[in-house]
Amino acid sequence: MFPFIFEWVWDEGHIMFFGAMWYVILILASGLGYCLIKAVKDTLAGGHGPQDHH
Amino acid sequence: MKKETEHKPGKKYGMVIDLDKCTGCGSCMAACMAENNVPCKDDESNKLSSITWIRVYRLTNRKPFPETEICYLPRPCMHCGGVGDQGHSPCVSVCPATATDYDHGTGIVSQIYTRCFGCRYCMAACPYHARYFNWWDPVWPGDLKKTLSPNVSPRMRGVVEKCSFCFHRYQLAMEKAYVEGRRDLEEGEYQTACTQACPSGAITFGDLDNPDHAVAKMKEHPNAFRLLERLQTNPKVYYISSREWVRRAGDNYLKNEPTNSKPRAAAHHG
Amino acid sequence: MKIDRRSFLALGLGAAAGTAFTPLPWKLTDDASIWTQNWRWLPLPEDGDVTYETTACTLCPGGCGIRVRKVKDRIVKIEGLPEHPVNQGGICALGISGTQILYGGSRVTSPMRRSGDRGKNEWTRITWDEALAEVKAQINALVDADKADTIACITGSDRGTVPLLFKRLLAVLGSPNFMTTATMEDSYRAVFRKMHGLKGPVDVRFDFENTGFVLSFGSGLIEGWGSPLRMIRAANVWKANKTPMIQVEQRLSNTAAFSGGLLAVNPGTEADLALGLCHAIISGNLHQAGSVSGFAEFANLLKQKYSVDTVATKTGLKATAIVDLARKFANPASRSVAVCGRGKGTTAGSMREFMAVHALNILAGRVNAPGGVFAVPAPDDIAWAGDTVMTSAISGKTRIDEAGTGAYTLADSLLNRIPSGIVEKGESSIGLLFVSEANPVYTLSGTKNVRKAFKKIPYIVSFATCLDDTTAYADLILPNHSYLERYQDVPVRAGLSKPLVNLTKPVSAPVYDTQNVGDTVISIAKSLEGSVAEAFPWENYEDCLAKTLGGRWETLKEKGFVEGEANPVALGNVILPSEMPDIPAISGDGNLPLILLPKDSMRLWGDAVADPPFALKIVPDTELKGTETVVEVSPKTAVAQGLEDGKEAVLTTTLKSVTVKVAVSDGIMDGVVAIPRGLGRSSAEKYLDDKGVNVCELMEPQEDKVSGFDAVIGTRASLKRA
Amino acid sequence: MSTSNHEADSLAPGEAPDRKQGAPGGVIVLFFIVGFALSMAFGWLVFPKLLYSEKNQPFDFNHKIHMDLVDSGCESCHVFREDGTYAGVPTLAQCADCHQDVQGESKDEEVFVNEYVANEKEVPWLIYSRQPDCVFFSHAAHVKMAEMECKECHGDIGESESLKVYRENRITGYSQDIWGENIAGIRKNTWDGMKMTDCGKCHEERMGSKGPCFQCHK
Amino acid sequence: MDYDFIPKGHNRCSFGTFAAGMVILGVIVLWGFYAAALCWIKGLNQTNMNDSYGFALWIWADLAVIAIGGGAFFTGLLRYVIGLDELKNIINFAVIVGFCCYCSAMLILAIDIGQPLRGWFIFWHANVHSMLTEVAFCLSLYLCVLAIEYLPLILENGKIDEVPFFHNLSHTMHGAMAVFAATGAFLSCFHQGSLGGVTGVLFGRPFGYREGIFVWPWTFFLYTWSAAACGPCFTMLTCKITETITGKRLVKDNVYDLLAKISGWMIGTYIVAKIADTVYWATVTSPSMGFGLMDYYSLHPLHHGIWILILEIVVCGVVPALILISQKGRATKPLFNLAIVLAVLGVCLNRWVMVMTPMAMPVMTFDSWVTYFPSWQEIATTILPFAGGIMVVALSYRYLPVFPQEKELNSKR
Repeated sequence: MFPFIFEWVWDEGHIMFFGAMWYVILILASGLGYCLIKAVKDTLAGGHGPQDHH
Repeated sequence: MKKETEHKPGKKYGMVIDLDKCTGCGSCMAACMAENNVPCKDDESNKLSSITWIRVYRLTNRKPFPETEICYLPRPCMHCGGVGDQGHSPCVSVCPATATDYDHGTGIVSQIYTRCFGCRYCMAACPYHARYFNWWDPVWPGDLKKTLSPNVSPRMRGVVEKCSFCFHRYQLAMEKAYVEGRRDLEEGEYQTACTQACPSGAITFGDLDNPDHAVAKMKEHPNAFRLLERLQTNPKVYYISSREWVRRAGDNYLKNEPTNSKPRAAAHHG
Repeated sequence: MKIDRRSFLALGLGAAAGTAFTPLPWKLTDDASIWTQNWRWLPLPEDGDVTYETTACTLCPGGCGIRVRKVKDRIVKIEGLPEHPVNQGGICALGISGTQILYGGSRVTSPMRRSGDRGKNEWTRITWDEALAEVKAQINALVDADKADTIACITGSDRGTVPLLFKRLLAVLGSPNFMTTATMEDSYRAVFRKMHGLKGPVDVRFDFENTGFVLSFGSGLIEGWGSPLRMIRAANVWKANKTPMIQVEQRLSNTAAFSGGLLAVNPGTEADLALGLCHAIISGNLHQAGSVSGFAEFANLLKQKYSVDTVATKTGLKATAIVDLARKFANPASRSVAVCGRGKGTTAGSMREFMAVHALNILAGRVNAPGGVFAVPAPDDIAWAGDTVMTSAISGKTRIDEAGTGAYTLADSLLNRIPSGIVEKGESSIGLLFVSEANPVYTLSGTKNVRKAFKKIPYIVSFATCLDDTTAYADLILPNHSYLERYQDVPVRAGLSKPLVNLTKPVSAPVYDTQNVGDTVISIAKSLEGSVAEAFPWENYEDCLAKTLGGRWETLKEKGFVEGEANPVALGNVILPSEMPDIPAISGDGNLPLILLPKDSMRLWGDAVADPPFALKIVPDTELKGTETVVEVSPKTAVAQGLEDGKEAVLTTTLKSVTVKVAVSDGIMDGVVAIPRGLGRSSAEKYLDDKGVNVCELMEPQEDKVSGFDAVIGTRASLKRA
Repeated sequence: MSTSNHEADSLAPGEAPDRKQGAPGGVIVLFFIVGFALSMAFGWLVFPKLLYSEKNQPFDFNHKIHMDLVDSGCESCHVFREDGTYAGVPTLAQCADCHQDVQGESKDEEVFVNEYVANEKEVPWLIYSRQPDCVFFSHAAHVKMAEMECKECHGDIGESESLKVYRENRITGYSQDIWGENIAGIRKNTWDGMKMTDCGKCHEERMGSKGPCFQCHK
Repeated sequence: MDYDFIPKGHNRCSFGTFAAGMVILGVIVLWGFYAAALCWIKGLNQTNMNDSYGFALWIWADLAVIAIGGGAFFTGLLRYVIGLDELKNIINFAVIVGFCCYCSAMLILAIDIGQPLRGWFIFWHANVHSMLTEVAFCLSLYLCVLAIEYLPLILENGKIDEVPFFHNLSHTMHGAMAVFAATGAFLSCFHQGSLGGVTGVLFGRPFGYREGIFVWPWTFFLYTWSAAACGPCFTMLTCKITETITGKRLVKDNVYDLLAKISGWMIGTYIVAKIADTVYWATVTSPSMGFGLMDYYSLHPLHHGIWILILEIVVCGVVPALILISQKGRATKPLFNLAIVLAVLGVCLNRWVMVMTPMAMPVMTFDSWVTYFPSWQEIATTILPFAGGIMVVALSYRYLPVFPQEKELNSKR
């Protein structure tokens, strides 16, 4: 899972597999981070109201 | 796509079992259990959860009495090398936690109990039923604990185990060799417990690639065959039988197919 | 400063973030995983110096040499001894399991006195001094009442110093009642006495290594007949040499399967087949000339009653096949031998069969011929001062089993006659019984009667190593060391071609508070003082061994075995029978539709020693499933009796009805039910305790009119769906 | 904290706009920092102390003195058995060759002779480098074949004048030396740890691969 | 009692009735957890699994719930990536059902391994060549995605929504949902496929082995395709059941129709591929290993024979495909219902056969078939997630605005 783990080898298999995995984690984490930060910002800006969407 | 780490030309330990000599006595099974700290449950008559690294099967020619014939077939782990002995054995590639691997130096498939977390995928992969799951905690009541050998670690409940070709014996033989300043073993120095115990001498063990070893010659016998060769598992256990029906029972054939004593993928290894 | 829950939340968050930057979570995760890999209830085998020591196995009569692997002082494994003539490095599953007898749960761990009812196995631990005092008191009481001749002893063998010490103790007390369990070798001895007029101790030996044609009448040659390891090696020599092996049997036993030459005859007609072959040989004029008396009468008998055609009908074989077989067998170039003794040969069997098979060997000239069967003098190398005096002192006295007298001159001991005798009389003819290395309650047929009889014996002293069916009836146990903890000379009979004496050695320190039975006997004798004590002049058993074995003692200690040479006994005039005894080999109620035959499995031991866990584990589920014995029937029989593979059924004989499971197999004759021997033990290791049924419970004993042994080889039975 | 008590805690987030008068941001940051610092201190300083229990050897042993007396270094006492296996810590019999009677060198020697030699009792040494039961380690392969020095894995124990405290991991039951003294797992010397990764690293450097599993596992 | 939490303007049953239902389900869940605890504490000897049925009821349940939970990813894909806007009316529900299914799968996996405390080795010491490793990674990541997709819906609960931060978070997450959904679809494609690969790569097991394209065996694609095809059917089925239980209409017919049409075509194309696969397997792959088609079915201990294959392909494959593809079939309520039930059954049956048979089927000629029946512990732990799932769905339905069309559809009445 990490390069410092015993089984890790720098071969295509590991690079492809974990590359994809870390990429996905990155997307999810940054997406979630973006949402959180934006929500904090909006909240501090005072934006609120159930009526502003749906 | 598995990257082959560069490996030195290693040994290829294997077995040749002469089924004409096997009496079905079961010594190999008992010797294996005693050597490898295999536990016994109160009831071992349910063979679907009874751990016997080497198991003697009873084959019949399915003819009515008295034409019936019986052949006993001991089945250890086949230590499959996969096509071209690349180490692509059915079980090794599927283990999600790298708890089993193929040693290119000896051709032996390992099983690391402390790494295994018991998903049983390797058992699903092995067509020989050579892998066993520890459904129960192993128990050695009272003084029976004294029979435990320190060379093999007892397995905990919830992991898979299987025949290791008594790898610890290889290790011990190598230690002796090292102390004597050798890096190589003589043929007899490393033998499995079942080979040693067999009253008939039906089991021969050695380096299949070493022309000086008996197994190297025996595996070329015209009556030699392996189990399920058509699956291209490339097992390291050979059998010899003078009976055609036994050789045919070693693999699956369509109704009118002839019995092949040589594998389809023979070209891949040699 | 205002503090609210948000501040605490911040504190918590800070702590969480901080923790992530310490080794704590990561180290704990790692350590937790290591904990799962070594959880505390998993035993850790202790390491230490590894040593190998050689000794001998005594778990069966086979006489294999073994070497034990020790780690420090623990015996972790038993392996075959490569340099031993019998097994040459091989070893059987029982032998391997010996460690589980040494350390097993059925060991008697100290002297014990019975505290519950007989058969209940409830015990109180006592000291050796108390135990020996009790034996002394029992003996003295009988001596004082002038009933010393009712002291009896049952041992597994009559060879070697230990059985002879017992025999000597009894003799010096004035009792001739030294008994052993009968095996096929006793029947062979009876045959030599009957058909060669031999007297005294004589042994049978088989020159299997040089045989060119093997005809076996139901002998489980590789199942464990005689010396199993030797037989397996011999059978492999036959296979390599393409030596024909014909197995006369009703099912594909391992021997039959291995031989590839099964000759299926109707059950109980083996003797008829042998006589039919004799007839074919005589009528084909193929017999070997020799000094034979009664030849004409025998030939006439055959012609009248056992002509090839009659036999063909009776056995279910083709006449031509019989003639053909006879021709091959009698061909001098064949170097053939015919053998009998059912299964593992642990039972005596019917004299009719032994005589018929022996007659066949005689006619083919295979007695005392290379590759054939030999009569040799039993070794008399254990000679103690005063032996002859003692023998003559008891010679006038009648044995309880009447062996050697009247109608029973062919047998040395007839243990099988004891239970019926006691039950019929209603009182015990035995006043005090010693049992050592034998398990008569388990091995004698008609278990119910045996139990009844043993209950009547006033006092039983057992010298057992492990609890078993017989110790359950004992009043006192003076536990013997296991064979891995003691010295003992073990002369091997088992039909070996050469006489052999093994020595077991104390390769392990005593694990429990036990004592070598040799020492126990000597100390009992010494405690009795007077002439009895004088007859046992040795300091202890080891001293006795050293003095008795003389020059061989050092060799035995060093090498573990001594092989000798034995010259065949001159057979003199051969007496062929003019009439064959008419004892049905199959007992029981003729109205029952099936014939129940015990089968001796390669992985189940039916004798005094019970399957240890390893051996039991490899017993196939076609012999034992759960706690039930599995019986084998043919598909046709299953259909006829409405049985289904794997399902329960009720097996009934005249003696008992038991629930068993059914295994339908292609490898068995129609109308026959095969039942594995060796199950149904009580008070053994918990692994085997109360699993399955003891064959002897179902088999009605049948006294052989010629020898007096139990002749039963099968019994009628019914098998119905449960 | 000023809200009414009967409002369920789970509804706390509901306390929105009108209660802006909570703790100011600075306090919150301060609390965060305090929490962070406390847990760092706990994790780095207290936790290692809690994780390991301290055990003393039965008595002290001076390797240095013995090294000066013997001819062939460590192997004089830590011997290989005839079959090539490694015997590890010397048995009582080996020590008793010299220490049959008290030689009066030290208190510890007195303890040894009186309690162990006299009673023929093996010394229950706590072994710093004891590997788990599932591990096979061939001393022969390393010392005899690869001619490695004992020090490479065991450190300077041969030079030590007294035995250090044996620290046992409370969870795994193993000596601290397997993981290494440094709780973070940072290794400065080759002997600073005996975990699988340490073996693997050295094997990879010198053998070209970490080797098959069975090389070390049994 | 819980009026404040119920979405504004929706009618819900009384709290008493609801609580009674929850208690009943809760008891079942507790029973399941008791069984699970037994397995964790005493080990897998609590099951009736054995060395021939090492993959048994649990693994089947695992694969089946993942397959029928495939509605979440596929509907998400259609809604957010392809942009079929109508589906927004069912996507919430699809996500909840999917979330339940994947939680169940993880729970079952956690019970099913022999050493649960070491379960994380599959991530830490991953063997990247193992299909199971891929399953584990994709499965857990996809469960995260589902949680992320589920979260804004929870935040929409009237009470929670009052908090500005949560309101805003929910809002922004809605905005970013396409990214999450796309990632989820990618993950799901892979792990549905790798579940298929689990049996497909077993070259020692002729019943399961399928030869490959690139590194993947065919089952990889078949599984993804079948999950995408039949998953929405399960979403629709559960939706219909919810409608029946609540006695309300929750989703408009045109939404059903659209999803059913897509499903129908997916099933149709899948079944063509499945038939092609079966034919190639029966005539080329298997014979090369010495097996004729009937060798697999003739000696099966459950005596279902070849019928199970016909049931799976024709009855539960071709039939629902035809119904759902045809306009008329979709319009006829009973036929429509039958079709979605059959489709769900079909994919479950496929997983059943592919899980149980490859390992249990004797490959050595002298080996034999054995039978297996699950223990109560296995059954209880398998029922547990279903009961738990119903609880989650019921809770969500009661307190969250799951169905955007609910108000509209029910005010008409």
